Amino acid sequence: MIRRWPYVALTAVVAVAVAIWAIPELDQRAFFGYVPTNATPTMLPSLSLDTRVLPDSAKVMLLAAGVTLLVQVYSTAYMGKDRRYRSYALLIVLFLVAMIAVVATDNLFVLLIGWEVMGVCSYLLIGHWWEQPQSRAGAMKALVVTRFGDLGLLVAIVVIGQTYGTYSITGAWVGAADQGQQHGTAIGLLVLLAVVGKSAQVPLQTWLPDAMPGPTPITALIHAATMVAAGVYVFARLLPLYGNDTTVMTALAVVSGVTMLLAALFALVQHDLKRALAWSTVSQLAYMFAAIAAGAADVGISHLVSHGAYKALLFLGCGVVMHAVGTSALSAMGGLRTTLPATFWTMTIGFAALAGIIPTVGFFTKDRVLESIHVATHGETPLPGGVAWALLVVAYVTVFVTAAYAMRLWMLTFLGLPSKQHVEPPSMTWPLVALGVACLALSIGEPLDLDTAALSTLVALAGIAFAWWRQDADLPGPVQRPLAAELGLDHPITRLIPAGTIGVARVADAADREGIDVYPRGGAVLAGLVSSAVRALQTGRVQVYASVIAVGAFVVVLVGVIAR
Amino acid sequence: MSIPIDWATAGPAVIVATSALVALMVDAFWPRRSWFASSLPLLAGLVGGFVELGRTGSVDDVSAALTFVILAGTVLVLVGATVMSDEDSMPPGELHLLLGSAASGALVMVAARDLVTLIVAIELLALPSIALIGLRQGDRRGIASSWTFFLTSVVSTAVTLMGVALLYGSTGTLTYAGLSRELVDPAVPDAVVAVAVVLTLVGLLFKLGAVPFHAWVPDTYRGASVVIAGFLASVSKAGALGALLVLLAIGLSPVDDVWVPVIAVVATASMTLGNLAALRERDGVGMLAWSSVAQAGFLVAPATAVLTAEGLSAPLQYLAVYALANLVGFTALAVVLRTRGSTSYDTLTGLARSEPWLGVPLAFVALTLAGFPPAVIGLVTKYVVLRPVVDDGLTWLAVVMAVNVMLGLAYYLRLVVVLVSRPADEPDGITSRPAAPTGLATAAVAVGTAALVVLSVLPGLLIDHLP
Amino acid sequence: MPLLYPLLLSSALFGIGLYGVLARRNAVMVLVGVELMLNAVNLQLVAYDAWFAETLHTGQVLTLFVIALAAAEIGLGLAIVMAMFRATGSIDVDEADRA
Amino acid sequence: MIVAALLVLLAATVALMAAPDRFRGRSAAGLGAAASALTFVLLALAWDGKASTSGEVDVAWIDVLNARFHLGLDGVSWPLALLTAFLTVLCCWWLARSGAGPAPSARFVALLLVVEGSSIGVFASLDLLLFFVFFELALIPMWFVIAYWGDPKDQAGRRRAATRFLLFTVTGSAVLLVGIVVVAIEAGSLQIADVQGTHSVLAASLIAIGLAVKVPIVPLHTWLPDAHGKAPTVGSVLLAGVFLKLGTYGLIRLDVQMLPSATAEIAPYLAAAGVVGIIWAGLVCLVQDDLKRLVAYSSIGHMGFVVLALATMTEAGVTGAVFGSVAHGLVTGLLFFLAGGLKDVHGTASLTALGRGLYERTRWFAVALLVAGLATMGLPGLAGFWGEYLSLRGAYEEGALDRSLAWTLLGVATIGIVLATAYVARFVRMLLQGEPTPIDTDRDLRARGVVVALVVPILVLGLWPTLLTDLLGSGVMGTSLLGVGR
Repeated sequence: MIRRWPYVALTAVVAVAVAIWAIPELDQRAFFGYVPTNATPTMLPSLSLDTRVLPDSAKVMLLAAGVTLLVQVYSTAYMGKDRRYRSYALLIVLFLVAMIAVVATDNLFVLLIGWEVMGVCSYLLIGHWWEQPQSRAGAMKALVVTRFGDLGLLVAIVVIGQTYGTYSITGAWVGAADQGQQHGTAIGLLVLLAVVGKSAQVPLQTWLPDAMPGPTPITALIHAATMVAAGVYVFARLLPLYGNDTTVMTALAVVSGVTMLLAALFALVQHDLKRALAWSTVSQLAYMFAAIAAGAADVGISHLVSHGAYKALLFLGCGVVMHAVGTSALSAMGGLRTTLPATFWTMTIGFAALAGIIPTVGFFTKDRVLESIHVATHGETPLPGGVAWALLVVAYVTVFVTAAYAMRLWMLTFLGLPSKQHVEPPSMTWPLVALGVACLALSIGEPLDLDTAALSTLVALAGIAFAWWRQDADLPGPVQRPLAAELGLDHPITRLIPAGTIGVARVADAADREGIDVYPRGGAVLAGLVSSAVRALQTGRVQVYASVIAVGAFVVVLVGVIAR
Repeated sequence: MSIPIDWATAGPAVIVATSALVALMVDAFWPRRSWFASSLPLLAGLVGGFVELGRTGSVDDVSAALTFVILAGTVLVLVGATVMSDEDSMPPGELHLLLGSAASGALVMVAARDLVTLIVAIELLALPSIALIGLRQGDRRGIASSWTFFLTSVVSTAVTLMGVALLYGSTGTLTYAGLSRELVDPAVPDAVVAVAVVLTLVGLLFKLGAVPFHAWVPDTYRGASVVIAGFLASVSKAGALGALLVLLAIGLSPVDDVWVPVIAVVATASMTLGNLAALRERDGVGMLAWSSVAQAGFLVAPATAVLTAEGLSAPLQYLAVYALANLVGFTALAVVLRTRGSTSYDTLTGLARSEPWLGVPLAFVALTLAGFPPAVIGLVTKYVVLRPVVDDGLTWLAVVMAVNVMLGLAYYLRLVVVLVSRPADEPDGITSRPAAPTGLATAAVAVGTAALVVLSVLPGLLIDHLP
Repeated sequence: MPLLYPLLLSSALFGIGLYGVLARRNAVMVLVGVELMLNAVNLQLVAYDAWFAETLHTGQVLTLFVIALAAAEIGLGLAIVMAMFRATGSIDVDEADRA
Repeated sequence: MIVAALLVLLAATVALMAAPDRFRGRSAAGLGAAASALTFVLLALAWDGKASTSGEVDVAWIDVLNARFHLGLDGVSWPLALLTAFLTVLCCWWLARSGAGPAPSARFVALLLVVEGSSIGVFASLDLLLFFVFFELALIPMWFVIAYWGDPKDQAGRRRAATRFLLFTVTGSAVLLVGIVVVAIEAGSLQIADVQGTHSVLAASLIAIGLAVKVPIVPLHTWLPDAHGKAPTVGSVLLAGVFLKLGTYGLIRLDVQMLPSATAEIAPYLAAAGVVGIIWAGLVCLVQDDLKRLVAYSSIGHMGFVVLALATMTEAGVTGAVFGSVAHGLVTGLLFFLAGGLKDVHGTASLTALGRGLYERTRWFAVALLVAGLATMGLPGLAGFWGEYLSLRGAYEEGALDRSLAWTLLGVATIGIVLATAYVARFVRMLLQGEPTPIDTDRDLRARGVVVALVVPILVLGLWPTLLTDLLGSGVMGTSLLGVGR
């Protein structure tokens, strides 16, 4: 039996250290409008351990540390019997460190390192059960797709470094503040590419649902609460470099609008609890981006934190359910209300937060997102008003759909008749309770805009009513089928591009083996032929030799005469 | 009243020729057949040649350097020939006479400053060489080779003579100085001169074994005694190359537009075809024969720039190293032939393991000829011959040379590999082989290899001191 | 007499000689061919010499040398043919090749 | 110091060659490791700061040609020389400890030392002819390493591969020699520092083509996969870790630094060829079955980045080229130790034949392969990243290229990073993951210290790149680098 407490203790130590570091920073001035000083430009790539922790960074750090600690505790039960618990637990710690690096650092390279190390941790943890084919496939897909996105960040850093002559984030802010946002469109779109990959937004959204074969605590931690949300954070962090750029903001608004609605619809039609929650995550991440697009990055971060709490709760609860029933298929569930009471109550809070029901934190933060989009329609932000209006409409529709699928999932999981008895290990329920409390406690002090609140609550209630009306029935076929197939958006990424690439690669390989070698092989054959020809003259017949000399003399004379 | 004789030019040749005659006399009148009794006079003559060279110098530095190479090469051949000293079929007096005569022919060739002398010198080198090849009594292969060399030689000589006659007809003079004066004259008919010049070069290119005048080389080298083949590959070539350089640099300098392309084409063909043919060779002597065809290309290529100082000296530096390496190689093979009865690669397999004093020098020679470290001197001389070619603007020729370095390595390396490989089956007892007087030859191999090694560390010893 | 005549004759001789060397099977006939070639050269040299009428008579000198060389060559050639005959019992050049 | 280092190697080589029976097995490898370690220390001590040429030796050699025995190290060559010595130490260590593959014989170790010494000589040469001599010196020993100690199952194949390697590289170096001759004639000197600034596009092209074979740049690369496929483990390591560096180093020193104006004219072609190589190699890697060939192609891809970097002729680019070379030596060295180790143990490097689930079957191999794979795909935080990053940075700065070309190349090159990710993920998926299929030759890695010794610098350089970039500083494109002290 592997001793598990050292890993929990290690995580706890890191988490406490993060807390001690981050909590005092919560009271600093706001994330934006901060004018840093003392930036030292460097030309050559240099890593520095400088950090720049602002209130929003502190929030995200605390979220990451807290969720990680809870997940680690939870995992002692959930993964306790796993043969590879040690590597699993260590990778979680490594992940936390990388996440903190991304959030806290002032150096773009450290940011990139943390960003990629998170990606690798995600890759390794998705593939934790590498005996299963879908784990391997999901892991590889996650790695390749996110790294494709990461190229955007890489090139963005190249451009930033060249434009502002520094790799310090603060330094770049100063530069952008002093000289205006140079190359804002390019940098913004490149960073957008990166976060679209990392946060699984359209069109790179499909890796996240496929990452679900990983251990559920990992899904809760990495693929819901922290890593995927880091995309939002990083985009916000670098916003001073392109925040005024209409193109970037419009692109972001389009991406987030399309993503939030599509993903919510996909979540509505899933027959698998975990996958539905994964789509829900994609949709909620789009909310955060919508807030940033509307010019309210701090609202986006608030929603990030709140979503981190309730989505971690939901996934961990999902883990308990899966632990109990042995599968994540909704058809196998139902009636768990009585057999898993703690899970039922905490997850109810979680679903309420997801659906945006007062007084959960989800309600408040989502309302602020809606409100900020509404503000953006006044045309005072870089986002064009028309786009903002469209985004607002989509966001409200998504509220409806979100409430509907949250209700549907809740019903299918917990209502109905109990089938058999299950157990909830205490080390799994405590984290749930802690997160449930957090989902309520974080609401304290949140502002409330009554108009928006009323409207959104109405829409959400409509969604809930819709779900209650449909019960477990599917949507009408023409709607259900394409949505269940996720509109075939995965097809290019899983089929066309890999197949095409492999096809081209086979051609290249064949050309490499048989094609390019033509010149050396041809040369060798030619050399062999000439060699035979020259040696064929050596018959030993003297008069042939003398003839060669005579003819040769004639030839060289020709050469001489022609040359003259 | 005295006849003015330029002893600086004629001295070494006269001394060597005289000593060759003495060697014959000694052999004729010595009571018992004695190899060494007849070789010593020739050796003394060669040493005398060195002394004379040191005392008076030669016509110019180039001829002096060539004289040195020829004398030194002949000494090595003389020492190497001792491997045959117990063979009854090889008459020592005749051997030494012919060797000395041929050497003096080569000496005259490099000192010649008019075509009449050159023609005589060519024949003085050629006729004894023919006899040397067929000297071993009752050796049918030797006679066949001798016949091959004879016939090809006389044809090429006749062609050269035709060229000389035409040159004489168009210019009225046969001295190099006169030619260089007359050929500038616009009245001289262009086409005839072109034909004449090229035909004149044929004889020298033939001696060098350059393609397309190479056909005799493989057969003759294989048929002759290995040491004599070494003589043909080094001393004979030294004479021909020297004569070619001097003729081009002095006599034919006004018509370089004729011979530069000819030399370039011949060099290209020699290198390429020689190397390609050598690729399939599985015999030590045969490989060296084809390699000497290819090396002829490397020797003459820089002669395209012979009108520059570097183009004149580069072939000399290459020649010195090439001749030394070849002599070491042929001598070592001669020893192998005596002790093992063959020079095929099968026989040579594992030689560097079983008889390192022969195998390692052979490997080093192969690397020198290939121009590869650790035989740095080979590489440096490759560099040396590339320089004037590039400098002269014939970059394409330089690239051809460079590619031929690659082709050459392919077969030189094969020999090296053969030498160091483990033999398929253990040689069936070296004791059963006839005892042969190989001591001196082996010593010569050792000395020659040592020289190559020293030059590899300090190439300046050679490069800095040749003109 | 125009210079052309001896030159034409010389060319013809050289060609015939070359043919003899390259095509005849009998070694002695081959040697005769060699002799013809050398004498073609001689003829030319003498013709030029007479045409130039120079005092040094370079052409004639070289002619003398060539005659001597030809003699030496033929002597050596015959010796080889003799040796060949002793070794193979034939003076057919192809026999020599196969020796 | 440099001469002392070379003499140490020479002495050890002579000792091993002269008394092959006295040094058998581990004692031969031990002597080799000790000599290389001593060389490493001596070279490390030779450094006296980036402001001057370190350990300079300059004595007359061939006066007529103005060739001098002129050695010295600077920020470009010193790390590469150290890398060479370091990798050779590891190779000898591996020979002693791996317990599979060819037994360490005295001659084998001696040849490795010759390869090491000649490579260090190339890096240290400040004379063109000397450079070339050292450049050629290692070829024949390498031929023997591949042909005699290569794949034990395929005698004809390893011989063929070795000969291909030799003929390709010799052709290249022959062209290089012509280029050197052209330079020497144009500039009238063989001293790199004196020649600097000569404008000869012909020379720059010849040198670039000659070295392109060695690097190798597509389409002159086809010798490399064969050679790696058949070479013994340590042979592959030196071939990839050191030999390829001779090419990139030569391009930096002889083209970019020595003939900057002429190289600028051919830089677009070089850069394009490099990028084509990145993509080409990445694609071919995706469908390779033989792990050693896969790693060989991945090398070509990495070298593509290096070529792109140096072809930009920017400070960032050249720094990146040096960094990429060093990092590639470490990363690909590690990969070849592992791939070769697997081949030594199982007799094959075919992914299908090796089976699946290496995580379970041979954990050390698996984890080390994973780390090496992550490094080879350019994971930030590991050494492989910085070369690629600087290469992209150089391309973004345009340098010797024009903007549209440079940025196109940058974009295409980044695709290569995705391809690298994909092929690494593919071999991880095929080999390390999956339901374990144990086979009876399974045996875990023995020479674990070698792997650790490589992972540590990979990490250190990944997290502390300035360790290396500071050696170069702003002088990397200027004359100060070679001109100091003259």
